[in-house]
Amino acid sequence: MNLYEYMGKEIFRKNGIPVPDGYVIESASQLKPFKKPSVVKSQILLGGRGKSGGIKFAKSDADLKAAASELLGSKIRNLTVTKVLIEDMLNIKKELYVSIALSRSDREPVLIASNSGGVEIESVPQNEIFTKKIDPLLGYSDFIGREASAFMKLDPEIGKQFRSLLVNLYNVFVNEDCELVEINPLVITGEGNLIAADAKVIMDSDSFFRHKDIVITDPEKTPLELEAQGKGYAFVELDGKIGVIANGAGLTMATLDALTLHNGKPRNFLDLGGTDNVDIVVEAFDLVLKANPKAILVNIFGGVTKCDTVANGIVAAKNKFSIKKPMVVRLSGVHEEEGRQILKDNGIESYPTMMEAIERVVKVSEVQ
Amino acid sequence: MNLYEYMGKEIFRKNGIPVPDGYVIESASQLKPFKKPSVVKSQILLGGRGKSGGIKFAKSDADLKAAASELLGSKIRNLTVTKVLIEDMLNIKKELYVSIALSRSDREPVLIASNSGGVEIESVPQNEIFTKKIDPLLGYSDFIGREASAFMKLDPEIGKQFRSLLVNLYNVFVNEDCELVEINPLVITGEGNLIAADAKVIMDSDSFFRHKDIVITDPEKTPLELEAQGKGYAFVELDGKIGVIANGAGLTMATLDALTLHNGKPRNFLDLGGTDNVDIVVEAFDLVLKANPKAILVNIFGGVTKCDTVANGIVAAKNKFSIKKPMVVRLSGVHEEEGRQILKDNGIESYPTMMEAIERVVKVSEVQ
Amino acid sequence: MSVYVDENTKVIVQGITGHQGSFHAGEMIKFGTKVVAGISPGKGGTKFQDKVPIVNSVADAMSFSPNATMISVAAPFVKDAAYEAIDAGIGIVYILTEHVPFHDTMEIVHQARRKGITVMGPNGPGITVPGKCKIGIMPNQIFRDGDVAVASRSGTLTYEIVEAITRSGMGESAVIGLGGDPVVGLTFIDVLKKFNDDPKTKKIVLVGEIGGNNEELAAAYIKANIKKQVVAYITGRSAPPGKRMGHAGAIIEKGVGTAESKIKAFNEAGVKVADYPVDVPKLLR
Amino acid sequence: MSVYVDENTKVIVQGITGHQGSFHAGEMIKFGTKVVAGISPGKGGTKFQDKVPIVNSVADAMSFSPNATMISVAAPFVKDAAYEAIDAGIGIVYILTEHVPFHDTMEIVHQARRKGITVMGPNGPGITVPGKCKIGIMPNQIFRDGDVAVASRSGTLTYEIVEAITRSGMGESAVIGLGGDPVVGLTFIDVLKKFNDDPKTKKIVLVGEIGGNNEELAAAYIKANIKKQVVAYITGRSAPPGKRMGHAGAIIEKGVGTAESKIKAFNEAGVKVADYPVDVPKLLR
Repeated sequence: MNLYEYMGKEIFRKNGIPVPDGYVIESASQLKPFKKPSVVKSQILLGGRGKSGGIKFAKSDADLKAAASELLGSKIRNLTVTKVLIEDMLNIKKELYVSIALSRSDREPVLIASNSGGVEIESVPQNEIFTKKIDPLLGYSDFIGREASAFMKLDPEIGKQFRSLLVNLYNVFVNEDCELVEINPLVITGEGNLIAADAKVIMDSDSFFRHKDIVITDPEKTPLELEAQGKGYAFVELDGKIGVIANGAGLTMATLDALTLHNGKPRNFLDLGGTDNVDIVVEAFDLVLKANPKAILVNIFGGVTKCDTVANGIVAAKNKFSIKKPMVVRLSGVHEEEGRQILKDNGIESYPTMMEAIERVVKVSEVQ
Repeated sequence: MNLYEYMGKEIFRKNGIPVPDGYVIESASQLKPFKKPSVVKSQILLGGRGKSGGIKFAKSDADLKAAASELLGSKIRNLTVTKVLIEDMLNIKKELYVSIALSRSDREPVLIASNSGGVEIESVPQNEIFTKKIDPLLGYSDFIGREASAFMKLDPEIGKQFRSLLVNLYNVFVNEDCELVEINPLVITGEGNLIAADAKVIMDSDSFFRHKDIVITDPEKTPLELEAQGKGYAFVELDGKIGVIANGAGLTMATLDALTLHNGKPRNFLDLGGTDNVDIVVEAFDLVLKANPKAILVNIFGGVTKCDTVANGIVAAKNKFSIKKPMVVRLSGVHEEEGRQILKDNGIESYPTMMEAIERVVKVSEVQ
Repeated sequence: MSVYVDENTKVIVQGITGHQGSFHAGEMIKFGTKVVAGISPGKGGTKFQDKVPIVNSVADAMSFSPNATMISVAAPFVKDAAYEAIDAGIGIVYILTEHVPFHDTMEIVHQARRKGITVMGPNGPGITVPGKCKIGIMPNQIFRDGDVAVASRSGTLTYEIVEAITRSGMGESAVIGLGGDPVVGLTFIDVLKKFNDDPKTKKIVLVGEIGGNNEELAAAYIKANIKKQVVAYITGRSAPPGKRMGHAGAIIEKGVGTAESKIKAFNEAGVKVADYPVDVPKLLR
Repeated sequence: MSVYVDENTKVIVQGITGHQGSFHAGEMIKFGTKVVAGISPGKGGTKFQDKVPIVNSVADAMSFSPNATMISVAAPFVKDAAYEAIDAGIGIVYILTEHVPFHDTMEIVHQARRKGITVMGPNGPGITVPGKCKIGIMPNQIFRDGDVAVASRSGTLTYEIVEAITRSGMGESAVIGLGGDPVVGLTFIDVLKKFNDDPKTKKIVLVGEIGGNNEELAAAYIKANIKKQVVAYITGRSAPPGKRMGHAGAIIEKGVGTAESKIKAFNEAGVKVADYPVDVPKLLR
C-alpha cells in the first residue's frame, strides 16, 4: 500500500531520518501563521506533482493562504487534493536519489542510489546509478554505504550523514515491512545537512497484522473497493461495462483478458477466492451490482469452490437483488452438472467453457 | 564478566522477564519496612549460596533486620558480602531450569532447559535436559520453545509463558552480548506464574564499547587486577611468589605451567601484549611489584615486541622503583643480542632460553 | 525420481487439524499421496482420519522420515513453521498459506537456499505428479498421466489449463504452482531445469502473469538450454498499469514486467504464446 | 596449493594505513607475500610504500583478483569489514584484530560458512607457508622450509615452538594460528584435514590450551583419520579453575576443557604431549 508523503515522513521522523519541519492540513482554516518561506505540497499519489502544479511556494502569509486554498479541493490528473503538507523551504545545494526496494527476482532488498536526484530515476543513465543487493539474513552493513558514498563521490561529512541515514532507511524498510522506501530528492542543503525532501513508502498490506498501531485507509482505493476490502474480497473497479465474478486471481485476470480480446470491456475484477459458501457469492453480486454493469459474467472453475454452491448463490442473489440485467455463467469442474441444472431450473443461462461464456456476455452487453 | 544476581535481574526486568519485586542494600540502615515474607540474598558470585548460609528468610521485620545485619559484612567461602538483595518470597510450586549459553565448538548459542530446576544442572540426568542450537543468523524462533515445552511437558498456560520468556531471554543474550544467561530456578508459582528466582548473566567484556551505559566493575577482580585492567593489561593475581611478565597470553600461560612443573609458584599472570614501548614495560613492573613477589621472571619472545625495548624498560623500571629483588630475564627473537647486552651492562642476568630462566628463577626465589 | 516428488515421497502436514489443512490432507490421501504424519501442537498422540498420526512438532515427526511438508498455518505463523521444517532438514517445504508478509518469505527463501531446501509457494497450489504424488490443493480429478509438464504462477487458471490439456487427450507429467506472491521460492528457471531433466516430460507449458521478470528470464533460459517444446500463456494483458512498484521497481527489473514484454521475450525464444487458456493444447504439437 | 595459501596467493589488507596494518603489511611484503592492494576508505588513489595501490573499498580492490584478505581494523568495525570481504567473495578472511565481541564473530563465521569462505582468527597470528606466503604477524625470521605443520591457538607461544623446531634442524611446511578468542573461524579438525592432504607435510604439531573442546575433538579425529605423526603441547595446566563459563558451559562441552582432559584425549589417540614448548622437537621423531 502506497503511503502519502506526509505519512512516509512521519515514519522517517520516528526513525531518525531528517525531514523538513512541517504540518498537514485538510482546510485552509488549519493554516498556522506564516513564519518562514514554505512549500505547499498536494498530498496525492502521483509522480511529477510539481510539473502538474501540485506544489506551490509561499514567501508570505498571503502566498501561503492563496496556495493552500488553491490546492485544497483542486483536481490533479483526476485526483482530488484533500490534504496539503506545509513545510519549511529548504536551501537546496544539491539533490540526490536513494531508495531501498524489493527485487522480486532476487528475493532480496536492493539499495539504489544516485548523485542525480530530483528527476525520475528511470531517466538517469545506468552508469550514474549505484545498485547493491542486501542479504535479508544479514541486513544492512556499513560497507554498503561506503561503497555507495564512494560511487556518488560524496564529500566525507555528507557521506557520514548519508551512511547514518541508510542505517535508518533500512530499518524502516524492514521494520515497516516495505516494498519500497524512496527519497527523491534527498537534499544537501546550503548548511551542509542531508534532508529527505520527499518520501515514497509502499508497505506490504499482508504485514498489517503486525502494524496494528497503523490505521490506514488505502488512499488509492475507491469507496467501493474499500467496501470490498472490508468484506475480504480482492476487488478492483475498471472502466468497462461487464461485471465479472470469477474464482482465483489468475483465472479472474484471464477472464478480463479474454473479454478484452473479444472487445468486451470489464467493469471490475472480483476474485471469489477458494471458499465454498453461498453467502460469499451473494455478497459478491452485491458489490458488482453497486458498480452498475450492463451485464454480469460469472466464470467458475470448481475445485474447493463447488459449482452447485456457486449456482445456489447466483440464484439467491438473483432473487434477493431482483436482478434483471443479463447474466452469463460458466461452470466447470467439481459438481458442474448439478450446478448447471440448478441454473437451468432458474432460467439462468450457463456454459461449460470459458470461451462460450465470454462470447455470449460480450454479445448481450452490446445490446444493453 | 560475571554479573551479580541483582544486576542480572535488573536486565531481565528491562527485557520483560518476570522477576520477584525487590531491592538491593549495602547497609542494614537502607532496609525498608517489612511488608511480606521476604528472602535476603547475599550478592556474591558463587553457586550454592543457600547451602553456604548466604540466603536467609524473613517472616517478620525483626527477621529481616537480623538477616540483613548478619549477612552484610560476613564472609562466605572467602568472599565478603557487601550487598544483599531483599525480595518477596515466592510461592514455589515447581522449579525449572533454563539457560542460553555460547557453545564454543559450534560457534552458536545453545538453549538448555529442564523440568528439573533448583539443583546444579550438571547433576540432572542427560535425558532430562533439552538442548537446541540456535542459528545466530536467524535467531530464536517459536518452534524451539514449542519443542522445549513439549520435552518438559509444560502445561499449555505455563508453556505459553515459557515461550514468551524465551523470546526475551534470547534478546538479552544477543543485545547484552552474553556468554551465558541462566535462570535456575525458574519458578512456577502457586498462582500459575513463571518467575525468574535467580539470574546468572555473563557478559562479553570485549563488547563493552557498545554498552557504554553500563558502568560495571568486575566483581570478581581484585583491586590490583582492576588497576591493571584500567591500564590495559591482562593481569591475574595468583597465590605463589614469583612475579611473571611475559608477552602473549599463550607464552605467559606456558611460563606459569613451566614454573609450576619446576615447583615454582607464580604470583601473577601478566601479558605485555604486542607493543613495543618502554613505558608499557615500566608500568608492568609497577603492577607486579605491588603484588610483592619474592623474585621476578621476565620471559620475552621478541617479535612485534623487540628485545632491546624490553631491556630498556627493565633497566628503567629497576632504576625508577629501586628494585632489589632478584630478576631473571629471558630474551629471545628480534633484537635479542642488543637486549641482552643492555641488561648485562646494567647488572641484570639474562638467558636465551625459557628453560634456563625458569630453572634460575625458581632457584633464586627459594633462597629469598 | 519424477519432478521433485514421486510415489516414495513421504509428506507431513503442518497444521493438519486446521480447516484448510485437514481438507487438503484428506484430498491428498485420496489422490494416493503418502501422508505420514500431521503436526498440531498440543494434539500429539491423536490421529487424523483414524490413520495418520498427529504429533506436536516437526522434530517429533522425523521418526516417519518425511521428505516434504505442506504448511497450512495462519500467515503470522508461517515463518516459524517454515524455519521449523528447514531446521529439521525436510527437503521440500510447500507453503499453502496466502497473505504471508513477503519480508518473512524473503528470509525463509534465503535460509532454505543456505540449507539446500526447496520452497514452493507461498500462496500457490502446490505440486502434482499424476499417479504418484500430490502435495497441495489442486483438484484431484483434472489430471491424466502424460508427458506435458506445467508450471504456473496462478492457481485456478492452472486447473483450467490442465483440464484443457487432459480433455484434449494429452496428459501431464508434472504440474507445479510457483505461487502468486511477490516473493516465492521457485522461479520458472528452477522448474525448467527439473522439467528438462525429467525423461518423462516431452512438452512444457508455462503460465505466467504480469509483474516481475520471471518470464523474461525464463525465455532467455529456454532459448539457451531447452530443446523440449515450450508453450506459454500470460495473463494480465488487459490489466491497467495501476499498481506498480514505484520508480525503483522499474530500475531493478529494467523496464520489464508488462504482458507485452513477456510475450515478446517468449516469442523471441521460439515459445508460442496462447491468446486464451483453452488454446494451450492446440499449440502443443 | 600448499596449506590454504601458496606463492600465487594475492593478499589485500583492510586497514593498511593503520598502525598495525601498515607494519605487518610491510613485513609480509619483506617475507615475499604478494600484497596486491590495501583498503583505507577515503585514501583511495594513494600508495603504500610507494608500490601497493590503496583503494577505498574491497569492491574496488577486486580488480586485483585477491584470494585472501587481512583485516586489521578496530574491533567495533571488524564485523562490517568481514562482511565486506565475504560479500566480495574473497576466499580467505584473516582477522588480526583482538577484542572482537564474540557475538560478531559468531555471525561472521556463520555467514562465511554459508558462502564457502575460510575465516582465520580473530586474535590469531595468521598463516605462514615458508618460502611462499605469510599472512599475519608471525616474525619472518623464525621459519625454515620443512615438513612439520603447526597449528596453534596461541601467538607468541607458537613462535617459541616454531623457533625450537627450526633450531633443532627441522623446518615447517605450514604454521597456522587459529586465534585465541572464545569463537574463531577454524578448528583443529579443519586444519588437520588440510595438513593431511598436503603432500609436503610429514609431521604435525598442535598447540592447544585449556577451555572448549577443540583438542578433544581433534584427538578423536586424529585417531580415526590421521596417519602422519602428531605431537601436541597444551598450555594452561597450572591455571586456577577461576574463570569458567558457568554451569551451562559444562553441559555443552560435557565436562571437558581442562588440561588433563585434553592431554588424556591426545594420549589415547597416540599423540605425544610435550611438557615444555622446547620439548616439542624432541618428540618429533
